[in-house]
Amino acid sequence: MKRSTKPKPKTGAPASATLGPEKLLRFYRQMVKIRLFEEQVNQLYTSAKMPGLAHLYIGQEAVAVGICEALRPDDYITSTHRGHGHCLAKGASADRMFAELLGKASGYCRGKGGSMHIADQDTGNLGANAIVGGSAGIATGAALSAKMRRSEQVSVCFFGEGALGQGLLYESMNMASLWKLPVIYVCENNLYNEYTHYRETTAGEFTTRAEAFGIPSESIDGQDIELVHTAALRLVERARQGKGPAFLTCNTYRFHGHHVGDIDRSYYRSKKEEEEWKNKRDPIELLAGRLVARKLVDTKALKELEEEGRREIEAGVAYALSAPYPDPGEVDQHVYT
Amino acid sequence: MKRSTKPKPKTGAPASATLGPEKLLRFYRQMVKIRLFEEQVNQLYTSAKMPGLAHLYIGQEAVAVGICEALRPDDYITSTHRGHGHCLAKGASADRMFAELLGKASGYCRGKGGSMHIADQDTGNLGANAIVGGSAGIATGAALSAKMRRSEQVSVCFFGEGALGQGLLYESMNMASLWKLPVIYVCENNLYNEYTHYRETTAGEFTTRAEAFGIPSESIDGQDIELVHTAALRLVERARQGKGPAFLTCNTYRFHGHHVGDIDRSYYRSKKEEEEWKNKRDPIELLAGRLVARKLVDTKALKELEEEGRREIEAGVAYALSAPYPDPGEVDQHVYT
Amino acid sequence: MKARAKQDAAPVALSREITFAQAINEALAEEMRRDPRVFVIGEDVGEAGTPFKVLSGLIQEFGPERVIDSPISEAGITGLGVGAAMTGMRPVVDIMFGDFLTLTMDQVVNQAAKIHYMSGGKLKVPMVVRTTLGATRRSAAQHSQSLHALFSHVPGLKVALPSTPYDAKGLLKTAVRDDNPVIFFEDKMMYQLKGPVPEEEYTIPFGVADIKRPGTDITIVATSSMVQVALAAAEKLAGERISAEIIDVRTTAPLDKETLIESAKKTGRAMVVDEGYERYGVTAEIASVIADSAFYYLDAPVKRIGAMHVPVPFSPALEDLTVPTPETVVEAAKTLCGRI
Amino acid sequence: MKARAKQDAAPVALSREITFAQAINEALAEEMRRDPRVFVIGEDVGEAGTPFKVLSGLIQEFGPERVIDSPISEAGITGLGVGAAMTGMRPVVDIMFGDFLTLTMDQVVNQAAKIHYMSGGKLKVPMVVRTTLGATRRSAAQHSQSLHALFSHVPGLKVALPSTPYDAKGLLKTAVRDDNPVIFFEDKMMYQLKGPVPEEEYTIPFGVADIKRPGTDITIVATSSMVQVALAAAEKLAGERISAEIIDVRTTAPLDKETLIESAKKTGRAMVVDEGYERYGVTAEIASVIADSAFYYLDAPVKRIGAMHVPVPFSPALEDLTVPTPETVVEAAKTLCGRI
Ligand SMILES: Cc1ncc(C[n+]2csc(CCOP(=O)(O)OP(=O)(O)O)c2C)c(N)n1
Ligand SMILES: Cc1ncc(C[n+]2csc(CCOP(=O)(O)OP(=O)(O)O)c2C)c(N)n1
Ligand SMILES: [Mg+2]
Ligand SMILES: [Mg+2]
Repeated sequence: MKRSTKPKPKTGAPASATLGPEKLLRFYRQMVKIRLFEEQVNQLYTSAKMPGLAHLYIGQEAVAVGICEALRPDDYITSTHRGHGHCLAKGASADRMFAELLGKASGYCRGKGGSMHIADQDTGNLGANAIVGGSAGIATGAALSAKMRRSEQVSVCFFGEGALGQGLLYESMNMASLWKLPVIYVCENNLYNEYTHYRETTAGEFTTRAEAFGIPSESIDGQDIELVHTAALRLVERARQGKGPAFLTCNTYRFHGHHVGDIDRSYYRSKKEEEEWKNKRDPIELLAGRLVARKLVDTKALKELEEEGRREIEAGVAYALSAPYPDPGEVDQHVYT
Repeated sequence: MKRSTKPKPKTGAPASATLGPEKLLRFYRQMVKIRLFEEQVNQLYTSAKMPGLAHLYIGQEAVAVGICEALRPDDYITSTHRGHGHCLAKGASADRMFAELLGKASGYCRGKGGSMHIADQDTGNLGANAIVGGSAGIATGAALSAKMRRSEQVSVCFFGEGALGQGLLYESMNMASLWKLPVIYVCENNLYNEYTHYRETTAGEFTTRAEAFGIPSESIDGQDIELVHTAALRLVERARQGKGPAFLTCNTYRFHGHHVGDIDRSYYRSKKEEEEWKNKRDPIELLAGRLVARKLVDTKALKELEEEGRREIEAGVAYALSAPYPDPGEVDQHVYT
Repeated sequence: MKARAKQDAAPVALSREITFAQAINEALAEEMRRDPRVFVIGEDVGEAGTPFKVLSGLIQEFGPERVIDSPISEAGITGLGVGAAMTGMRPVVDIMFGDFLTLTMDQVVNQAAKIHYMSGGKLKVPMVVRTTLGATRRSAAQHSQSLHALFSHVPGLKVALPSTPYDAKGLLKTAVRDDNPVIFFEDKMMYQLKGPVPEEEYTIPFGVADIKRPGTDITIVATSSMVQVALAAAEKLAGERISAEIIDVRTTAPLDKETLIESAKKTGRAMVVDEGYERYGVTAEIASVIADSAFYYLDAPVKRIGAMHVPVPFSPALEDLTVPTPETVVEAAKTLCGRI
Repeated sequence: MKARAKQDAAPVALSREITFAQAINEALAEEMRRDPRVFVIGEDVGEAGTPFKVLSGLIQEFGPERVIDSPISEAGITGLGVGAAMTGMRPVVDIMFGDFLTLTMDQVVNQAAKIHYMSGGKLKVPMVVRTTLGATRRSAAQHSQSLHALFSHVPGLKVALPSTPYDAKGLLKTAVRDDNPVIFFEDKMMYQLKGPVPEEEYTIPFGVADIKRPGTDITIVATSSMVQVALAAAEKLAGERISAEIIDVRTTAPLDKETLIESAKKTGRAMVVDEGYERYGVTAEIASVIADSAFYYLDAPVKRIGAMHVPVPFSPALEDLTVPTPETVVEAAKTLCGRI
């Protein structure tokens, strides 16, 4: 495919923007909301109120928020089994997400998708995917579509480092590079593919995986939301200008188990490692520390923001718990349009 | 998988060996045999004696011969739809190959495989594969097996540059690198994926595709058999010593069409390009020129070698033409062991 | 080789005859003219117009932006198709040989087929996967399969199998307009088959079987090129005073059960002919549907004829034994009618 | 949720009871001890012993050389398995969820299944792909499918579906010793099911159905956990004086047609229960085989019960409606026996 016309840039913040206090406070609120949402999910699980399992995003909040805050509402994302953070960060509301997680009719997918398939077309979330790497083609196809429609939308493909094992990712990156598609591949390296350290499953260096297809690739601290956001602004803008795809590795950590039921983790990672990340590398604490140090806000105000978030989450879960299940007659609806 | 014991080297010529006259003459004979075999295949096609189609290896002979001459008889190769050259180079005999191409019972696969599936276990050929890239896993698995059995066998995966589009190749290379498997990925870049130039389908640089997995990668002139063979000796030896996989791009050209029926090629490549390769970059002519220049042989002797080859091919095709078809009762044999 | 009988008279009086390949080409060209969201992606679909030359001329009319030559990445292009379909485009993904569908299964079965349902009806995947089926081309085991049963099994997918140029055009246009993923199988041995196709616009609805030849003694349900085989068989059977009704299901999913069942009830004898593997294949479902609903009307068990349960052999001496032919259909029909 | 009835008495008097998961584990451990060529490869099969903990302890006994933790590369590990199998090893490839088989289809369908045939009987692929099936675990559409029909359709593959710990162990040992590729499906909801398994070595041949409960009024053919569902149904039916014969096919490929047909001839009524999608699924083949060969003995059409034709929904309120249960089987059986 050859492309002649280059869409000219129209929107998007300049990549060099320094992040103002409102923006940072918004990041804080968003990250806290994700954290509280996930803690609530864990509680729903332990109190046997949630069917099935869920994969918590706690510890990785700076990635979803830092990236999604650089996107337009009509930009696309694709997400993963660990997708609640992406979904909230892109603008979905907690109540309908909880409803989905509980299999209720007012959930984003009428209870049919559940945790691993939450999608919200209105906020550009094309869906979580329970096939590791399974959305690489979808995100790239959305970028192809944006380019063909000249809509200047950008597409972000979130995935864990485990997805580097899936051939589809390489097939997709090749085409994204060939056709200069506006897609950003965001690899969240939280060190583990389920219960196996990525070093045992991943040869070579992360950055070279995309460079092999001529795609510029960076690896950054995924716990530092300012860093993540600044990189995202730059890469998104670049993509929007028709300059092609990028690959961004965000180094991060999941504070909880692979899923809510993964309690005994000692055989694959040490308590010490977990503690170090939790104590020294919590993205929310890091930002809070900076906000206070820069005197943009005091701890009391932060506490209030947190309480605000808590109220939203509590209202959301209450809504979901009392929401009705889908009617049995829905079971064979939506198989075909 | 962790490996503790490293097999110690036992066999294989040292990589620095200068290629003696016998070896070069043998190369010549092998390349000529492939050339004549393929010309015969073309003739069988045009005279409607061969069922189906075939993909000729003419022009690429230095790759198969240069590589296979660096292998032990019990080393493995996997091959492609363009596989006659690999098969002959690894030691199969022309008569039973012709028989296979004609669907006869005495063919290597009792006529069941045909051109695109010729396999010869006795010479370590695990089979041509009609799925582009489809043998990447098989070759890598054979290397895993060799390592597990401590057999010091090496496995060579031949494929065209079109196979760089297939995700399986990357999944396989990742594991080969992680587990230091004795496999050499030989990418024969003949410029075209069927009727499309590789530049339109292949982003970035070839060498980086393997380097992304920590696999050493080289790109060489595939028309120069001395170069190919020397590189092969080195990489094969390295693999045999347990030092892991390698990736070798051999830049080459198919002189004929994608398959025997691809006659009108002007819409995808110029006559001029074809002529230049045929006239200036014919691997057989290049070697012949050197042999004569180095006074290792005269043109008359070369002519005799060619005649010898021709007799073998003619006997082979005669054998195959008069060989019987498989009995109808064979049709449902070999579905299961 | 499978017999390629000339097709039966089409529903309306038609003078123009074109090939199956031309019918496909026309359908795509018309849909691409009608709807700018429709585009084609696949290997060698551009200048080459596919190895079967089915898409010749499209790139000249629609340019490389809408006729996209892709790398050899079946999973990748299908995945891109899914993403593009979800976001406002209507991709037609070209998978050269149906055998390569094996590489696309995750994107087709786990993604395309399920996204509408998993999203509670919000997202949709209006994508067509055009591909081929059929043996007897001396292409051996990895280029000869008829894998439509695999897709007919999966909820969320539609599966179309045209048997004539007329049906090919009408069904493909419907496929492109359908908001669901459609797997569209073309028998590569039928591309040169000629038949009447009107100049005027028409579409053929999915889930409506077509009685290609009416009859009274036996119902022969067939798919794709096996419809042609069945028609050839019917001609021979007529010579033996057996009147066979030939029904082309046209789409296995959705399946027009009613037409099949009614015919079987009428004739009291039914056969199903399909080029996919017989075991756990399309013939099993269709035979079961008939055996279930026409049970009290049947004079004999429903007979199934599919491909032999073997990877397709290369040797012509063997390959021709593996697929149904007019002769095998005639034999079976006569046995079913108590004539042997 | 599917009922998990206790399994029927095993053929010999046995005191020891172990779980289905333990039976799988034992089978692999024994085969790995017996034959140094057997090895396991898959995601999280090592220290984690798989997410289902089915392989716990194997890495301790056999080390990381024979219990290989792999990247998340289903196609890749299957491909490596094929290559290793062709060259003297006997790999057991672990595909965590049967849904991910979609990623392995090319290696399984185009390579593993065909290599023996394409090579004229010279090469062989003694590989086992162990995987799971089954819904009702609230895992939604991409972690709940029962895709065994897809593989049963393909010549060159064998497909095993154990329904008890006893069968799981015996069939898996046979699978490992088989020189052909075998797809081995374990219902993940059955892993904790307990049943008698002797200490002594035994294997169970492929292609031999097992009458899990003899009966006289109706034949119920079932697969995998649906055997447990059918047994629970049989118990309830007995209370209504309907004597159901429960037959477990144990392998869909090869299929023991004779046992099914004989039973159907005896009872005159047959049902097939399977957790795969009903349409174009395993029930269609089995029903067709019975309807064909027992035609003149049947008092009613063969009844099929498979999964509902929908991607598996997440919501418990919906998911439970999609799979056969003892209640739905009882209802159908009563209808078939004219009791409703
Ligand atoms: C194709 C596929 N293989 C295996 C799995 C099972 N699985 C679910 S999550 C996971 C690990 C994913 O690791 P990573 O991509 O790093 O994401 P993380 O869980 O760390 O966020 C695996 C193997 C799956 N869902 N899909
Ligand atoms: C998976 C798959 N996709 C498509 C094809 C059809 N096909 C056969 S050969 C070929 C081109 C292969 O190009 P390359 O790998 O460069 O090998 P070459 O023919 O140049 O030797 C294609 C697309 C195939 N056989 N397998
Ligand atoms: Mg991870
Ligand atoms: Mg090439």
